[in-house]
Amino acid sequence: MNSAALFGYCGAVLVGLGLYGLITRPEVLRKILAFNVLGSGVFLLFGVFARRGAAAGLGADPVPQALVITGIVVAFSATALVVALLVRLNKETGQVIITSDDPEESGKQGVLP
Amino acid sequence: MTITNFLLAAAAFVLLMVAIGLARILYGPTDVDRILSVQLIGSGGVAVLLLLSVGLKLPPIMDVALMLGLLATFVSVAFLRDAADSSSVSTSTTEDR
Amino acid sequence: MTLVFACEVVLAGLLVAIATWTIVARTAFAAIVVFMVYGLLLAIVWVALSAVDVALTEAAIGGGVTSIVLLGAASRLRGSKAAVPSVSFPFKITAGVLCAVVSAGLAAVVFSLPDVAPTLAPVAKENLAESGLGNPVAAVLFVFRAHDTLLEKVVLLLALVGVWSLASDSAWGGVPALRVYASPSRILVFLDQILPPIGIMIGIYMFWAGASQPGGAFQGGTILAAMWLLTMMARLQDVPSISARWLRLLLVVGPMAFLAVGLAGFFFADSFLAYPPSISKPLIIVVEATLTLSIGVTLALLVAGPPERLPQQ
Amino acid sequence: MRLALDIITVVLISAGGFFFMAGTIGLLRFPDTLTRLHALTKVDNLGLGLIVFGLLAQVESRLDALKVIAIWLLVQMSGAIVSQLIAQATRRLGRQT
Amino acid sequence: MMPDATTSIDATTADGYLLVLAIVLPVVGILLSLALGGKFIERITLALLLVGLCVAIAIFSAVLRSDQLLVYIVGDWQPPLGIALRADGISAAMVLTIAVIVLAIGLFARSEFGQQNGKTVTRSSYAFWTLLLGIWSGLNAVALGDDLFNLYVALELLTFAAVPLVCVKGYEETIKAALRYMLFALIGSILYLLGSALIYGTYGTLDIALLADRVRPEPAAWTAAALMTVGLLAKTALFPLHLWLPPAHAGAPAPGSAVLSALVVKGSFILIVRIWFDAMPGLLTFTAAQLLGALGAGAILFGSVLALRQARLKLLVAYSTIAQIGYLFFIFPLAAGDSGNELGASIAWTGGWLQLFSHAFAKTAMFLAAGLMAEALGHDRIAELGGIGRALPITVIAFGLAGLSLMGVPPSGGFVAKWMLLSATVIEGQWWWAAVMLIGGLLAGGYVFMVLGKALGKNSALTLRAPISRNREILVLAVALCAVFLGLVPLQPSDFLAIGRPEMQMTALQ
Repeated sequence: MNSAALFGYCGAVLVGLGLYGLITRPEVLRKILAFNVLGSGVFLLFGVFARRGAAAGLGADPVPQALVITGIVVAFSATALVVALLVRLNKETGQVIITSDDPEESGKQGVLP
Repeated sequence: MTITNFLLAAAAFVLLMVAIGLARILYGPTDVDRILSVQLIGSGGVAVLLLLSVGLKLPPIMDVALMLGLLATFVSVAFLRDAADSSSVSTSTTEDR
Repeated sequence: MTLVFACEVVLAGLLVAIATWTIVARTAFAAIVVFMVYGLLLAIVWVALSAVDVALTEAAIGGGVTSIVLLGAASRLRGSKAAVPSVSFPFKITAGVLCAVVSAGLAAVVFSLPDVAPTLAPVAKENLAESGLGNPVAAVLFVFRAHDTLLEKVVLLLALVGVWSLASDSAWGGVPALRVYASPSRILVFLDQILPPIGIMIGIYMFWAGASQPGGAFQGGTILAAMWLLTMMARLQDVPSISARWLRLLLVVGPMAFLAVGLAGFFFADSFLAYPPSISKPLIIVVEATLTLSIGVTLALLVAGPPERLPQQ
Repeated sequence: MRLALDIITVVLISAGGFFFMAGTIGLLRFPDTLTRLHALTKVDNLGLGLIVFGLLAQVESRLDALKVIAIWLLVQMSGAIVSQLIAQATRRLGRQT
Repeated sequence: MMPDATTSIDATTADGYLLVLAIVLPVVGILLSLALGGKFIERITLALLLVGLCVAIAIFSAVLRSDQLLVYIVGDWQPPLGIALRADGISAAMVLTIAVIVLAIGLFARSEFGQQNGKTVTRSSYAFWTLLLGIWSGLNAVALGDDLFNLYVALELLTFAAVPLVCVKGYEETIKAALRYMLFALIGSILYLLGSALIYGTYGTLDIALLADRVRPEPAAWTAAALMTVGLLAKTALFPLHLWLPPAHAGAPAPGSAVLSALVVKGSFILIVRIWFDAMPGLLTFTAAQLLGALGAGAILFGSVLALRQARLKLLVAYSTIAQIGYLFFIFPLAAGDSGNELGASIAWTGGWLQLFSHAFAKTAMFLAAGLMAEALGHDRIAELGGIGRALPITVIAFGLAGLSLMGVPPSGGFVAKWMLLSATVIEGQWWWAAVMLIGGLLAGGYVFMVLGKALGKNSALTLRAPISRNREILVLAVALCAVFLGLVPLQPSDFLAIGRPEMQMTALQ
């Protein structure tokens, strides 16, 4: 096993962990945290592909690196937007989760977002 | 053993120490305890990165160490603002100084 | 097993352990602190993957401003005593199995990757001279895939509009409710007097160095944002009202310069977002300089959140 | 000359590594937040300082040496101040509970 | 396999710059809106939309004239290093549809979000116009992009504009809906990104045209395609990932609902088609295609039945969107060409896209009509719509015309679309989809007539809360008529929609 493969498996595990948190954690804040873990796993996979693509005297393929930089910025924007929505929701309802109070829908929804 | 190998071994050792230390403080019991971990990764992480930078002869890694040190301070200050309820207020609820 | 690999094994183990911790931690606060450490640790991982540009970005954005945004939310939510429903055990098991399948699938793909990895590194290297830059990642961001970067700037600004749109009608155009120290201690004020000048220098250095070595507008801009936030938290500086004209100009100056240079490419370089070869480097530096400012202001405002009160006068 | 520098490096960095270990042991063994804070900041900063000086003997250019020192000063200073802030926060929390 | 940088033979075509303009125009508006603090944002948006309509028409006619792809190589950097924009027949038709509908919505929204003197900027009007520009820009970037990562950024652009639009009025319920929408969308886009990562790692490019040559049926490609598809399904709100849609689409203000239902969900649908038909042709197995079709069938039945059970008009329209999205997914089993029947495939291809376009117009008209009724009555309870047919006859007619398209009854674009999909099921012997479509049509008839029946009922006591300007009613009618006029296209595979797909074009010519 080389270092690229090691971090590749690491990324795969992080994706699973993040997904798990996103599904099972009812609090929105924890879901965002899990989303960030999931995102970092995806970025890590990009990083592994970059590392594997080391050539021409470059330590890693620059294209996936640039994609990750863009992706990190986008993920941050997403986090900021969700947080703003959550804080507003909390101000209106005092909730930290998304309750479903539509009698039609409650019961069918489980704890998914 | 060349000096490069020595530096890398030192980096691995410091990293291991940081890892063990992190395990202890992240356990708590209070949030202030946990913020120590940011301090730890601040000093330990900088040490690891500097060792790697010199060991691998990659000067740009020093910039990462610099960034790490700076950002660790930044997040600690922000965290301490929120650590104790009474110490922080939103601007919307206080008048100016 | 080489020493570097030993380092990496420790790192990878630590990373997974800390990620697990952020997911399972009991309180939101604990989870966020662990996440801060996670972000900073990731920066070291990126160094191990020879992606120093990404390491800088991850430390700055992933570990830095993202955790600040989350912290702000956690402290605002702390007062609420709303009940959190518990999740049934079978559901957790089902979810766990599903996620394990995803992880295993990905691991299998990683395992079966071809021995010779596809790469664009040689092509990027070949065209590096023509791009006018010395840092291949910056060349991808601002030259080869400039279209992505331009759109992503718009994404950042739209997210800010979205955040602002969550203000109440009465506070529209007012001051964001960044949480600040109620009574900053003398030592904090001292820190916040000396750190920002240093930080701003580092930020400018990051952007300047970015043309030829790792660094660039994102990393520099984030440092500027962090320093600005620090002074606002210690109340050395007031949080500005979102309708302040200087603020709005700073927000758009970078994207506007980028877009203007891009459109000028139609006439002077035969293509949108192409730079005339003779002046490509200075042009990119100007674009990056303005972008550094705009990114700094945008990130800080995203952290500060929607306006919550009207300006004093 | 080279050998002398290498020996200095090895000695200083080994000492630095030792202090990191001491810091970690302190974290594991000390009973409360303040003492742990003490263990961490004092010991880790010493460790980092020793490592930095050890590395100075190895850096390639004068500019890099300057950078290493600058990083060390930055981490040292902000670390000291942040640990003060942490101590303040701990006291405040102590009063509350 | 080492990717070869010289495989790409693309070059910017004569009118390629139009593609850049289509994406950049709204961006200019967004920047101006921030720089000016929202002053004149309404006028700026409408002016840009008019210019944008001209650009869209120019793109459409350029593709029609040349009978070929429009290509623009951004910055003159060839893929795989650089990014290309491409417009085939579908993209061109999509860009035109987007321009027309967004312009109509912009005109409609003037009375709700207008600025009196161009200078007073309330929160909601500022947010509405800026976000509308964002959606427009994102949609164009999705329709014209040809690089999987560039498309990711475009998708996020679309999401970040669409989510706040749901709660632009600031009501508690809508914030909840927006948050749920955002979480679904985030999972969706991160899974999509994960898929693109695998693709890059395996094939060394993200350019769709280049991928078509490189992708081989192997586990990495299947995993990537599965992840991307699931992610995009969550964004498209295909059953059973539709939970976020009804509250979000019903909660938004009427112009917002219209753009979300008519266009935004289609953005991610287009990407699913691009992945399976353009980037990975031949990878879609019979089982996978049947599965997607089955989900579509589930959406049709589930969405229609729930629409019938709604008490509120906007929720009914939102559930009908879930059902109508279902029809789009019949493209996969019917047009994938796995059955070996090329005629059936090209008929289904045209039918599927016509369904997309006619639903876009019909749904815009329906949501706007529902908005007018709600504005006039102060509520949108279906049971109390009595008398509205007399008070707002044009609006109710528009609603009814749009309903024809949803039911698939002539004369309407929806009829042609569904007829062609039905013919394809017959030609290809996949009769089970035909059964679902017939039931779906009956159910759609049920909910449309339920509304019309109430609306045309008598109620002498009806008092309108607010007067509705005739111009807005006519605008809604005009949009509904667009859906009807789409019914005039010939009942045969369209050459235009096959531009950029030689295999289908050949069949169409026979």
